[in-house]
Amino acid sequence: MGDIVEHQVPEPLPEAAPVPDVVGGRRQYLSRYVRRRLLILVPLAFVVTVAAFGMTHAAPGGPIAALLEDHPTSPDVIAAIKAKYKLDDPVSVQYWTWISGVAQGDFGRSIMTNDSVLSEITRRLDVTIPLNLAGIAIAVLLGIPLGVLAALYRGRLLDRLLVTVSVLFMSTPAFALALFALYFLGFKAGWFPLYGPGSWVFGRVHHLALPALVLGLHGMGLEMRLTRAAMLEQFEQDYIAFARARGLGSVHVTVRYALRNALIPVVTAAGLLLTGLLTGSVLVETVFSLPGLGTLLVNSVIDGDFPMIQGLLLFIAVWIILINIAVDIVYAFIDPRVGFGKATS
Amino acid sequence: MSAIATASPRRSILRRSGFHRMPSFFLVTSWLIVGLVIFMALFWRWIMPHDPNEQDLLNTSASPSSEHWLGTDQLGRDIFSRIIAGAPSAITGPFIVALTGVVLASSLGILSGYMGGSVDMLIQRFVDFMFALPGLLIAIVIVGVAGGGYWMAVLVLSLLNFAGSVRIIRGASLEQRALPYVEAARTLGVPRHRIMYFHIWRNISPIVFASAALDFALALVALSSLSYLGLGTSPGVPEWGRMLAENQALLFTNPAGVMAPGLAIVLFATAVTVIGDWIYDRFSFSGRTGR
Amino acid sequence: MAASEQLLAVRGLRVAYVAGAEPRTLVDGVELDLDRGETIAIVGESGSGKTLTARAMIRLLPTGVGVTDGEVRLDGNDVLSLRGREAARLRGNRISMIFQDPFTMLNPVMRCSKHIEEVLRNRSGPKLGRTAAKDEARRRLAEVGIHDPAAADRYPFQLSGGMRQRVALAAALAGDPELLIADEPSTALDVTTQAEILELLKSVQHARGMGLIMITHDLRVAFSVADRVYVFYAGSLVEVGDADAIEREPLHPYSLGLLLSEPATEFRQQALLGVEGSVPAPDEVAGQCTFASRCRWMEADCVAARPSLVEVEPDRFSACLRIAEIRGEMDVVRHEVRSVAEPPEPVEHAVLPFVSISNLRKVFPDARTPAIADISLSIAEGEAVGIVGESGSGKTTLGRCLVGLETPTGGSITVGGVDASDYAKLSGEDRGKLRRSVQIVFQDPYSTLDPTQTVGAALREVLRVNGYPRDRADARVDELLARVGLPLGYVRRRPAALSGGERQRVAIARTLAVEPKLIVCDEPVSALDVSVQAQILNLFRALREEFGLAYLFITHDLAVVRQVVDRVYVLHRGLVVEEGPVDRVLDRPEHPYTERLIASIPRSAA
Amino acid sequence: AKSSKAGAVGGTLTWALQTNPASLFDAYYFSAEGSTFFSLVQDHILAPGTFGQPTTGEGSVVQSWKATSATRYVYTIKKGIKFSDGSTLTAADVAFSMNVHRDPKTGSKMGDFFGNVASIRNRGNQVIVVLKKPNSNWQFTPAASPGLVYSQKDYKAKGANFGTPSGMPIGTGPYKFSEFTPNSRVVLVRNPYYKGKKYPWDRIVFPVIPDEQARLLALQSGQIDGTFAVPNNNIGTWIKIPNLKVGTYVSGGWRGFSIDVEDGPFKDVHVRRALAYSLNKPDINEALASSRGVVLDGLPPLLFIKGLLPAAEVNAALKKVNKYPYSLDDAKAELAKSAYPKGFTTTLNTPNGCPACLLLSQVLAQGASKIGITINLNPMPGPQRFQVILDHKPNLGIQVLGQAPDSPHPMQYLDLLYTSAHAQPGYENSANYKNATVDKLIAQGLQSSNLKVAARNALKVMQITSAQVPYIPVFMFPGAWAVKSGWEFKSSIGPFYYNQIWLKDLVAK
Ligand SMILES: Nc1ncnc2c1ncn2[C@@H]1O[C@H](COP(=O)(O)OP(=O)(O)OP(=O)(O)O)[C@@H](O)[C@H]1O
Ligand SMILES: Nc1ncnc2c1ncn2[C@@H]1O[C@H](COP(=O)(O)OP(=O)(O)OP(=O)(O)O)[C@@H](O)[C@H]1O
Ligand SMILES: [Mg+2]
Ligand SMILES: [Mg+2]
Repeated sequence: MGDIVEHQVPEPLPEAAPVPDVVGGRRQYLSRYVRRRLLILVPLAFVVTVAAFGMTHAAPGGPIAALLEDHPTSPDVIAAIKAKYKLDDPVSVQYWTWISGVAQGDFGRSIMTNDSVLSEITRRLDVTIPLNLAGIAIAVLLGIPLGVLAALYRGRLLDRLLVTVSVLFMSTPAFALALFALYFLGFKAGWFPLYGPGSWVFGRVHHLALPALVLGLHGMGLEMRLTRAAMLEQFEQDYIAFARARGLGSVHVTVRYALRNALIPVVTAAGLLLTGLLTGSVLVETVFSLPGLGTLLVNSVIDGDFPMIQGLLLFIAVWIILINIAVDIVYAFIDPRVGFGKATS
Repeated sequence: MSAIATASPRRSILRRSGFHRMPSFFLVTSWLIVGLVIFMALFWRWIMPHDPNEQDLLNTSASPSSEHWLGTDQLGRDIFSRIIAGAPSAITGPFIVALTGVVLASSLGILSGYMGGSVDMLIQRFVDFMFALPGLLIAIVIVGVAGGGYWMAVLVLSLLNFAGSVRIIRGASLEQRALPYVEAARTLGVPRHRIMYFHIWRNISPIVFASAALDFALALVALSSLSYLGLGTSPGVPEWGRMLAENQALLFTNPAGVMAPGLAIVLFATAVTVIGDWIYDRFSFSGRTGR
Repeated sequence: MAASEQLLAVRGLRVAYVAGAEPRTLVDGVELDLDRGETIAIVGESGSGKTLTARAMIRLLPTGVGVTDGEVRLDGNDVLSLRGREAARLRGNRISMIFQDPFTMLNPVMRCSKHIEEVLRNRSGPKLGRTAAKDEARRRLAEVGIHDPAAADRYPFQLSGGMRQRVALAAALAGDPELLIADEPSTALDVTTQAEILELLKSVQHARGMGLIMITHDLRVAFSVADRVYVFYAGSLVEVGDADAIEREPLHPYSLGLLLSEPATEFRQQALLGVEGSVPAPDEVAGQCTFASRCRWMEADCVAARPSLVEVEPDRFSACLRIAEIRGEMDVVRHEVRSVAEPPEPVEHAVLPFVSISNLRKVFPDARTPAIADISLSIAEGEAVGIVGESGSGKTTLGRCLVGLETPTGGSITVGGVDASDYAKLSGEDRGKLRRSVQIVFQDPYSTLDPTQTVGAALREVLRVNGYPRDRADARVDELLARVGLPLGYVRRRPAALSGGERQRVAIARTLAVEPKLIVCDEPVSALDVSVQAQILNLFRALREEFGLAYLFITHDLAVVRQVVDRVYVLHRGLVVEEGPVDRVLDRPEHPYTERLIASIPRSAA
Repeated sequence: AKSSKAGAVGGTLTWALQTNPASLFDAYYFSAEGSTFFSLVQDHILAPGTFGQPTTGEGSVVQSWKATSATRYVYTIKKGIKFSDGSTLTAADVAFSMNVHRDPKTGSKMGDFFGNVASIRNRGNQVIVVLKKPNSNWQFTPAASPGLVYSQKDYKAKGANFGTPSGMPIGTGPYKFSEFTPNSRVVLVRNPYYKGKKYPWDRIVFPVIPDEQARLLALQSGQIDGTFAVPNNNIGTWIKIPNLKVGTYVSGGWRGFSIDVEDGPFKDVHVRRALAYSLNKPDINEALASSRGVVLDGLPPLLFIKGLLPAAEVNAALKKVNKYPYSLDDAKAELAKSAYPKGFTTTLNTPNGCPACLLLSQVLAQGASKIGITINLNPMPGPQRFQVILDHKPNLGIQVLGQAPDSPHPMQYLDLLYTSAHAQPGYENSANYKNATVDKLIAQGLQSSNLKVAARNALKVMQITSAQVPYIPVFMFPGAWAVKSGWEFKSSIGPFYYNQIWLKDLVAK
């Protein structure tokens, strides 16, 4: 082994312009990039809030009717409520009051619950965040291996089966999947509790397991399809063949070469998935009676609780953008080429 | 010369090739499902056994029988007929969403990919922005707050759900733009709009259609989700999503009545997606990966 | 290691595509022998089955492709019957392979040295520790001439093509194989780097006493590297023999054609001899001589049965039935064609050249160095000007600036009195005028046409947008097709139904449709088979004669440039380092860079 | 979480809610469902009996009360009642508990209960309420939802957070709040200072389970012990399901339609009658409520009258009420008499989130379609639909209504729906019905301290309006409860159970 016979080696010509080392350039690139993406937040917040404001105020109904909930009323009562929530001010004034509050971290108070919007939102994060994270974890942990498997068995029965199953999960409305799981796994099998978020760590894990599974399966389809497509693309690559030609084992080639490179698009998709799951969790939370952001949003929408709707929309938009930024940063870590003219988007 | 074939490679070839010769069960089934739904959408008036709106208040939540193949719902209406009568709305809304998606996403995506520069920047930022707005979520908010039901939902989904397609189409257009045939067209004086919306469009159209098929399926699912929250079609309209939501109450008395609309949605959406994939594989001129 | 011991024997190898509805034969009846320490070359045009043959030997056929017959023995052991894991053990340790494209061969997200370390750690025997593997990897990199320790820690995208090919070679050799298959290892590289890599391969092979199979489409490369040459055509072997013997006298009409199509480096040929037609699919020519359809000596016998390889002379095999009869004729043809043409007459320069470029500069955004630093040149009407230089020297950029596909950063371009420095700023009329006087033909024939458009539609579109009367368009399309030597029936064909050469002809017809005065030809033949390349070069010559066209002919192939142009500019890092009549520059280079370019043209070892 | 132990006496009772409690302060969360747990934490000023009659028994903080004049009520507070923090209840707390709803700064949803109140003051251990004008409905108010008694000190201390998870109110009832997780659950534990009867459960959990199926499955599997949230459009199904016990009770609430008598085709009384004939009320009662409801020919439901008048008198009066038994022929005949013999097209706004309203609307639309009237259903968010009613625009036309009683006064629905003064924005006379005689009868009924007068007048109003058909009451929907099998509710549960300590009627085994 390793006995290299001395021989005359033709030296390479000097490199025209060696590409500099990774560290400085990339870091600079990333921070510039993140800053640029963060800048979107300002116009985004403006547009989202103005749109939300315009919509909630232009819409008939609104909080008054919701507040009264069909109970007997009179103009006096209505006037009192309007005064309390300053609903008689011109919309622009209301907006200004609200947005300057937001700038100071005060998102106002919910009309329905009289509680601070911010505390309502933060209170629900300990359901929605674990739910979404668990959902994405399941989607990724199931989707990627299954996608790899499908790609390895390309064109064969297993592949078509897996692809069809993934499409099935994508095509099943989240709420239907949730009801299905609730009925069969929760009720018939009795493995999971049927409602609520549970308390303490174990209870929460137990209660969130089924909804997270539903979310995960719903998202798995996308992740699996993408992984499969990316893996197939990888399998065509020269470097895969070259790795095999060097005698590297098929597991090594599949994991360290194909999967490693396939991860680049797959991670981007995971970011998308988080956005998608947020929507999915609205429905799943409703079915599983979970006090998360989703049920909060649905309730506020039904009640016309617009301080809450505005706060939530702003929160969600910011959340999604931050996720996208985070994904792009992860992306930069798994793709060493980022920052050298290979654009991310 | 000796030509002794060794056994093992042959076996592996057979194993490998076996499936390719088999007609794709899933694809054929998908075409059948889509064909069936289109058939139902066109001829529902003539093929349904009952008036889908005819109520029988004394025979509600009935189990399947020879009279009512899928039983009846809470107002005693024939679920089988309602499934058939639901076909048009299962196609119309998603079709509009997918079509608007195709039109908007390909105009913007190709423009962005081909023109580059500040136009690209602008469209990209716009798409980033749209991405921060999850379509279904916004639809829930808008339809919930402003009302408007099904058509508002269709409108919102149409306008919000194409951002993903723009990115895909932009990427594909970027690839095409760098190809010599596009550059040749430029130097030969072919007008820009023709390069973009004739040459590039035709070459990326499998991608467009595949993503439109996916949009269609996702819109179907999204609209049914809205119906579940009571934000879709008008009550009583035989629409699968709404039926699924309404018929939930039949879970114990007529489970078939709950499953049927759910299955209709799932199978139709799946079939459309499978066909979209097939279009992509079959007609893609260059082998790129889909989403 | 005994030098004469047989290492590899391939017998009756048959490879087919079996995934489709009907199996397609891709390689048919290949026989190969390789001794330890020997170098053989497999030569053939694109699609002739070289790669598949090699991949069958190393058990790496693509999905859907399988060996249907034959055997491969390494050291007497059957390779084809090995199971997955055993086959993997064979690879890397006993046989290894490197591929054509250094830009795609390395894992883009893995540091260079890692490619070597993982093979080192994967070998059977005592496991190497992490640091030991690292040190060993350094030594292996040094073996292939990379001494800079920093390079080992770079990612592939941070290295040049040549460096990457070296890293790949080191990785392929990390398992100390007895046999290395090099699949066109230099084709994607610059001429200068190409020579380096070939040199390196030779020396490594020699030092290790390893068997080497060199796959190439370039006879010159084969002759320069190999002891023995195997000539492939349409999936089967047509000739086998010692390299120098074949170079001296090929014993198959196809080998002859291949040799003759190769433009001469030393002189300008009277006419380039291509082989008419294009390569058929193996199944089309089953049961007959594969070359029969393109062979001028074809007779009924040739298509009656597949002729087998016959030993014509000691150690010389040919699959030509009639070789004994036609040997003399072939000899005549060989000498006839190689006659030297007159040096081109210098083109009269008018007071104002047709194109004049002065102090052109182009810096791409975010680029560290300018693609074009400072280039001035002029082209007279009807003059063919060549641009040569290694990859990245700015050739393409120059051509693209001229046709307005790039906007220069500085300097000026004047075409026929119109300032063409920035097409975007031109009036519609001027732009139209420029479009009709300057056109471009691209390198890649496979994407130069819109795949969705028929040939007729593509040509008609060009005519229409340039205001050609609609009613005469069809006639004009026929005229154009005839001019570039395509049958009229091709109007309804789509690009997918055309061969590479045919596509390039359509692309040329398309430029002719606007009756340009100058065509920028950006490596128009480098993606084509040699036999077809000659046809296209002849077409260029003929068109110039007929229409008085001027060319800006971009190529990295000095042999090609000599055949087509009058004057040549040598580019190096965005600068013109030498300029002059083509024969003068190539025969008596003045600049050291030009000298090096010329020196790196492959020459037979003899 | 410890659902396995649920229901064991001395353990935890798990009782599902359907809607998320917006707040634990009833000024911001005014609903029957909320009252089911408010009433276990806070005593009412007066305790309602089964049919809402005010009493001073368990659940009341009042020793005695009397009306010293038609407009002046005096309540004497019981001694020694303690809040769950140990502080003693005072008359000031009681006065405060009512005044807080009157304070515009509170923005209470229950402000309307106090519209006729001139002042509420406390003196010694007495609270004195002075009305602006006589109104016999007032007597029920301290026993209704706004009668919950809060601690003034507690309210001041918790400030803006009163009612939120960080400001759970205290009360004098048998239990106190121990946890409030919005959208998730409310948890009660025993009030250590409560002196009254002890109920078997140490802890009561109210999980919020909005999804009907989830609630049903949870009940079937024993993860919850019971619920009042049996969807009233689906009682029939629940009754048929094994492993649980479903019972119904008289709710006093009604469902039906209002028809704007000033709007387009609906101005024509024949059109309104035709619509009334086209509705098959008994079948609706069967389909939606397994016939557990009571078909209505007029408002109010007779429940609020029967106890006050002799049966013979009621029956005699009812003979003069126009009834519209289901008959498509009669419906067509009526329509033929109208200006629209061929029918017309109109829109009916249906509030999303009210499945019963949706079903009822579909039945109306289907019946109407058979006589040539096309009714397009226009789904709307519930609040938006309610706003249409409050604003009396843009398209009042037919509206689907459903109301539950706040008091047993015979006039309460009639005042809300028939008074001319209420046929304007801000009020709920969505039929825009105006009739001077009716106005007079209603006013008289409300002002007289004798409820018999109110009952008689109500019957008269029923007779007059039945010919005019401004409203089509369909049925008095049943209330329902569901408990796990083996459990039971005593029959005494009635329309105002939620304002009582309903635990006393729950029989657990
Ligand atoms: N994966 C595959 N599936 C089907 N056909 C294939 C596949 N790979 C190669 N072929 C076909 O096999 C024939 C021989 O291919 P091969 O790659 O061996 O040619 P080659 O001589 O190496 O050509 P080149 O010089 O272009 O590399 C070609 O006609 C090609 O189209
Ligand atoms: N669109 C572009 N953007 C950025 N850099 C470019 C672009 N096109 C070319 N370059 C750079 O400009 C330099 C000159 O490139 P050019 O393509 O002109 O070289 P070339 O001589 O044609 O090389 P080759 O022989 O490889 O075709 C190279 O360093 C290349 O990387
Ligand atoms: Mg090859
Ligand atoms: Mg180039």
